[in-house]
Amino acid sequence: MSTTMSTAAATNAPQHLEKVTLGRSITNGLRKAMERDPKVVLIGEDIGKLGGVFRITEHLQKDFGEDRVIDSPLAESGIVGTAVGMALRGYRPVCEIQFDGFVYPAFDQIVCQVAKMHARSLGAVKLPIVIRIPFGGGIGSPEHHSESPEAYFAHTAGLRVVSCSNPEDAYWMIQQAIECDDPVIFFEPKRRYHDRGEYDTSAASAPRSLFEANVLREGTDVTLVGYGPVVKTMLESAAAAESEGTSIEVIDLRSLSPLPIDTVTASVRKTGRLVVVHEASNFLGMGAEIAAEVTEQCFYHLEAPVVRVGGANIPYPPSRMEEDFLPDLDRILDGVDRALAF
Amino acid sequence: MSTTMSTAAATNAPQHLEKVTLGRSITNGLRKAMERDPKVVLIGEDIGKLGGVFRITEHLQKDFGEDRVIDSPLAESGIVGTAVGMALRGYRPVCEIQFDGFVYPAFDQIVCQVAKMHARSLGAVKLPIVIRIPFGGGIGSPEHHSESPEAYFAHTAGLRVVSCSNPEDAYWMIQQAIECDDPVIFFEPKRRYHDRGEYDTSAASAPRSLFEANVLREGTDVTLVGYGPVVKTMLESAAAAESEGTSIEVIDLRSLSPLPIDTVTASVRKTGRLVVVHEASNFLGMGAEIAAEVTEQCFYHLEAPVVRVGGANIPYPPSRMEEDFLPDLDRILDGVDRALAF
Amino acid sequence: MSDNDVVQQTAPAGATTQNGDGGPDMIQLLTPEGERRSHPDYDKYVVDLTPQDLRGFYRDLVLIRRLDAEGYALQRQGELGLWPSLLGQEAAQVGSGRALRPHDFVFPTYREHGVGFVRGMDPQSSLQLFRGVSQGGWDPTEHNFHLYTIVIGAQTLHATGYAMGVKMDGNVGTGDPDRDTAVICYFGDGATSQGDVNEAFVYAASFDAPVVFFCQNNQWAISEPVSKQTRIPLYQRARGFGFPGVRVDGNDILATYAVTKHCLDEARNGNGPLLIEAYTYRMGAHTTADDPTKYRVSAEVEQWKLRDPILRLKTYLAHEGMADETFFQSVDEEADQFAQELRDGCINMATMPGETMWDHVYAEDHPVMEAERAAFLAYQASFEGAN
Amino acid sequence: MSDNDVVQQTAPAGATTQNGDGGPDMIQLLTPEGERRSHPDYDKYVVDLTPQDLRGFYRDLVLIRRLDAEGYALQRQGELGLWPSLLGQEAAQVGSGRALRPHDFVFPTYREHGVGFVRGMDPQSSLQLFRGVSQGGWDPTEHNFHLYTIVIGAQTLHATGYAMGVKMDGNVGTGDPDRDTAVICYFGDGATSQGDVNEAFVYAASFDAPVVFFCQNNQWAISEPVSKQTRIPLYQRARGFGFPGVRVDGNDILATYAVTKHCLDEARNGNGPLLIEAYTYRMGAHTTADDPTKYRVSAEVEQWKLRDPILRLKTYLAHEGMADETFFQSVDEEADQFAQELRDGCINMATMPGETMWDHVYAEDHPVMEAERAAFLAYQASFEGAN
Ligand SMILES: Cc1ncc(C[n+]2csc(CCOP(=O)(O)OP(=O)(O)O)c2C)c(N)n1
Ligand SMILES: Cc1ncc(C[n+]2csc(CCOP(=O)(O)OP(=O)(O)O)c2C)c(N)n1
Ligand SMILES: [Mg+2]
Ligand SMILES: [Mg+2]
Repeated sequence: MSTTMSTAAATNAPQHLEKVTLGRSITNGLRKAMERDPKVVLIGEDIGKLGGVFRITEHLQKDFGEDRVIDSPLAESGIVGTAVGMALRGYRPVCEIQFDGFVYPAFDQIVCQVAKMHARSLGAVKLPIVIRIPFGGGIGSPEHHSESPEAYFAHTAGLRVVSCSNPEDAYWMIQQAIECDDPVIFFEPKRRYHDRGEYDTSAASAPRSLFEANVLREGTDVTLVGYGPVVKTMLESAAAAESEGTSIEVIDLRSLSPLPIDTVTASVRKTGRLVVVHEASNFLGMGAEIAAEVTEQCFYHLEAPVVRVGGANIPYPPSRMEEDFLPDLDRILDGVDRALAF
Repeated sequence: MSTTMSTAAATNAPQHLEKVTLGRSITNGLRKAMERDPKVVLIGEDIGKLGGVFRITEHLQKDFGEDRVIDSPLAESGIVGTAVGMALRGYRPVCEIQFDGFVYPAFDQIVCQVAKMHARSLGAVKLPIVIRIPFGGGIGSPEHHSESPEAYFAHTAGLRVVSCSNPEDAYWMIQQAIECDDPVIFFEPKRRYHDRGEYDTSAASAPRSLFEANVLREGTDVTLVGYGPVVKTMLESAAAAESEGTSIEVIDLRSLSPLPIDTVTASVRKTGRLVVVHEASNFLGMGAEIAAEVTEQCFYHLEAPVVRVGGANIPYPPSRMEEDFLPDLDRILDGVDRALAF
Repeated sequence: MSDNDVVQQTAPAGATTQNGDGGPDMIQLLTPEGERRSHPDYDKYVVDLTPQDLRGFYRDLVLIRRLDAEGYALQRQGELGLWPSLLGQEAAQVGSGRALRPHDFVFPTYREHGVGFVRGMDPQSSLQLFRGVSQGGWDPTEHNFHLYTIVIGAQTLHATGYAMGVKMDGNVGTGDPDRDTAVICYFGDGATSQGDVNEAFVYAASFDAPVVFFCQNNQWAISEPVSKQTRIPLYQRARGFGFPGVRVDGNDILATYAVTKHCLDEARNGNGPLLIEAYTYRMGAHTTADDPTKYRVSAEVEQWKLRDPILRLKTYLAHEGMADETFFQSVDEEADQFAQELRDGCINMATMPGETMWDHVYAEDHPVMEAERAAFLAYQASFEGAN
Repeated sequence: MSDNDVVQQTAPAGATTQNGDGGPDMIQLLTPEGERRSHPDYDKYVVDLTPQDLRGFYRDLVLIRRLDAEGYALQRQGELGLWPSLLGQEAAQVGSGRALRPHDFVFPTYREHGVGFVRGMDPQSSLQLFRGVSQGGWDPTEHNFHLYTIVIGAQTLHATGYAMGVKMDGNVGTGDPDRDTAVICYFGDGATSQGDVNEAFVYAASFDAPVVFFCQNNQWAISEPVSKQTRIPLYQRARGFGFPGVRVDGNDILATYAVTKHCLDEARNGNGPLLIEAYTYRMGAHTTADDPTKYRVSAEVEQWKLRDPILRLKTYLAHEGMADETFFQSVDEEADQFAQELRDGCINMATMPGETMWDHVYAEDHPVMEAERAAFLAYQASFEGAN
């Protein structure tokens, strides 16, 4: 990792607290990264004048030019494949995939090239590529616009996979991902783009490493772990449970690969119970890996099997049914109840 | 499922035992299916005159013509995408992907089209497509020729995923896959193509459903579960363990999605210990799902956490290192020991 | 054909300019002013059209424009999640759609509401998709109109494979009009950049598939002008794959009808594939989620208004005495009626209960579907019990 | 250029026939008989070549043919897992490789051992890959020669992106020969069907990328003749994307050199992309795992023997008095020496220990790599303890 941006403890500079949306935080993080390093370039469909369909790259082409904010032809394999070439030429490309469901045409380039080039070259070649993917459901869209494909990438050795859940993390994590010398798949919780959060935008460094989990709320009865869009729902669930006398520890995983499992196991050793939440299908979703690792490492601490509150094992349903598909507060609390009742 | 081929109990016809390789068994199964149903067509690279790089389709083009054994242009998305169209026209296409590592260009068609068309049409459209993929390592090949991508497909709702491990299963399972009205990803253990097995080639029906697991060896101390190329190694491990006094139950999973978990849990309730074996990376590999489900369903029966003996979480290594990568007899027995020692 | 493209390259003919017209290569039978232009190759496809046929064309155009307006309004009123407008592309859709025979097969994108309409599809079908009631949910064999495809370009391979199947069935080049079958596949200008579309060209050419690729070049792929996708007119892409391509004025229903008819005949006769580039314009936003003011100037839109496909046919019909005010009014009235039915149908559309989510994932029994459905019902029942 | 491809289609010129020659479009400066043919556009690229240069070409050809023979032999002896032969394609590789400048950048497939050789690569690099010691393992920046790519066509997008980067760096069209940079990307006839390759054409054209696409049409993609991939000569594919394409006799080192030089210059000057189709033949099997007798007739191979690229240059050199028997013999001796070194290097190549598997998966620290490596070492140690 280049060291222009330290992840060490914050400096003593005066705080500048600002309330920013998650989406705008990513924009700001991209801008910072581009200002810091002229080799950072963005490429994707409609990211120029339009600023992307979610406006995450708004104004960046105007400010940095068409060579650094590149509207690509409509072809995702092309986006990622040319990004590989640019990285080989010394650039640090940040690809935007318009929606989760449109990353698959680029799957071959990601799995066979992006993930493997470093190993193929025995370390001679670095591919500092970030692939941004807005993901998840709950926005009332038709097919392919609400998917959670993170497990495909987390299963792929050679990639790093992260997801932010709040504005402050979004701001720092995108910068850290760009600074990382390995390829990073960066999942953005699209239904949280408009959520606001207050944080110190003048801080000189990120509060924690990109690959660390974050214990957002301490608790003693059950551990709740998740990432991305469901984190907010987990926090709401914990608050609701508290009023009923259940103390829930909430962990935002942030990194899916590598998996910061120690934070999870430390919590489970305390609570004895774990509920994993995500929107992706349960079957071979992140919850499967977390359940397997936690059970292996906390076999005698677990008082109940790990409960998985994930999406059903079906293609994402039509939007009028998505409420019944997504893990909401009730389904999370149902999972908590099941963990407690076991 | 069309009912031309029954899966009911075998008839009383005289047995015709034959010793056939696994590869030739698939050839024979394809031939049977093509004879039975004129709508069955094969498509893939080099499957015509050459008979495929593994000769699985040898002589079939000569016997059935170029319309039914279609040499495709060199493009995998094209193979699967045109197969979708043929299926819409009433054909039952069987696609050959030349090697595991070359399925990714077709990933988008498989995940977004093949897996979802039935749901998209609310059941009006059936896509009886089989995608044959020779998979796994151990053949001394360079990159992309030794991969185990099954978890990607098993995580994809709308697909069925199976793998054969022996000639008899190969013969029947390919026919059953072709008869299935759902898309089936059919994984062939390429390093076992030349293994021979004796079975009744005159039998009128398959010994069991395509989606059932098979208990290949009964045991009381530990359950070993796997699929495809490692099944033979598991049996060898069980035999070796027996001589040391350990009784291992060996289950060939055969179906990865749906997962015949009941066979596994029934065994674990008896043995109390489970070791899962596959070549794919452990992280989010089939072992993760099996561990999660078994732990959930057999929480009080498990005397040790589920042990996963899978591939390392790295891109498949250069072939001179593959021995150190693949789960061999020693690594399986090491896993068994760990399960027993817990 | 030069022996050496590298040193003797000619300037690209009729290169697409953002605001330019379709250039001299473009087939046109009806000028923007509604005047009939003769064309040696294509007149023969329209001479048989009766005034009644043409009035039917006009009716189609008006009704699908209304369909589109209602889709837009319904989205704005919260009844639909999204609406991709066909405004401006009516002639390209009706002209090509009307050129089809019943047993031809259509592969649309997400924008071919007009083609679906002329195929006899119930307009509620596409509304149900954008309302989020299903992801499509119709039977493609009912009107030989496939489900909408949202992943850009994916359907071009389906169309090619379907056409390969038609040929394997022996339904190409027999000379029997009830048997010979063509496939038409719609896609946009942006789609031409996708690998799948180019692979479809490769496969279709390799297998002489009876498919007509119908590219509606509406000048934009969301915010990107067609110049981002190609240096040369898109119909010329076919040259690189060894099959013919033609640019037609997509706002001219007669030309679109004639050219499509010709190409479908060619495909049916075994001379497929072929590529049609219908040169047209997306008058509205990409979808209701889009804001085109961010990336294009209104002058461009204004210019294209002068090429309106409906006005053009109306002028022609009126001028030639094939239709009068009474007729035009009757069509408008029919459109009002049609709109009302559309709205009512949409608003009253039933939403399927959550437990049906598991019903059609697999065609055959699947234990996970059953288990999850049962768990869902039990979970729901637990609330009822609690209340 | 006709205004209407659909009705005025001309017959494809020089359509590829399985056994046919390259047709009138093919650039040739040296006949199969070793006679010099003049060409108005391309002579200028070879006039400056000295007899010494040409003898150097000859030496390259002979050495890489030997490299290839040794690769084959080493595989047969179990020293390599696989060997993809370049036999027959020597002139295409040396001609194009020698046309490059040092700061140009090369993206090969898995068959460009000859290009690597003229770039100065240690031949052990590709041997290590096929021996299974690494998946490549060299630093592409050392000789501006990228790692081999096995997934068909994937490297065409890398080359395009790299070329876009060159342009972003401002290293195109400056007129400064030390600065202006071109990228060359190799791929086969079969690869032209892949989506990625066509997307690379789209991107390269859209961004005017300084890349030369160099397609070695060796007539076969494993068992499939080029006619399975295309109806028309492959160089014409470029026309569909709006950039120039040219077919060159790939068994003619002078023509290949000249055409590549021209195209690289064009790319460096900002007139990229361009496509070169080097018309050649894969004399051997696809790889050592292949058996071509299953799908092609030996008469075809015999015919191509008459077009041998080395013999052709040798005849020319001898006939023009630019080289004599002594020279030819010295090259053969050098080749013997070279072969011996190759063999020794290959056989003595160190295999890396298992625990290095985890070393280069990630550039930065990764806890799973460390944990798995430690577990592996402990597991290995447990055996040592047991013994
Ligand atoms: C593979 C894929 N990538 C991205 C998208 C998002 N998207 C939807 S429509 C569109 C533009 C399509 O442009 P064009 O092909 O010209 O068709 P038009 O919408 O203009 O009719 C894009 C980028 C998608 N649907 N599929
Ligand atoms: C995506 C992909 N599909 C299939 C293969 C298997 N394969 C290796 S080489 C080859 C044929 C390549 O033909 P061509 O492009 O003409 O190159 P050549 O080998 O003749 O040099 C195939 C099908 C592959 N490597 N990658
Ligand atoms: Mg468009
Ligand atoms: Mg070839």
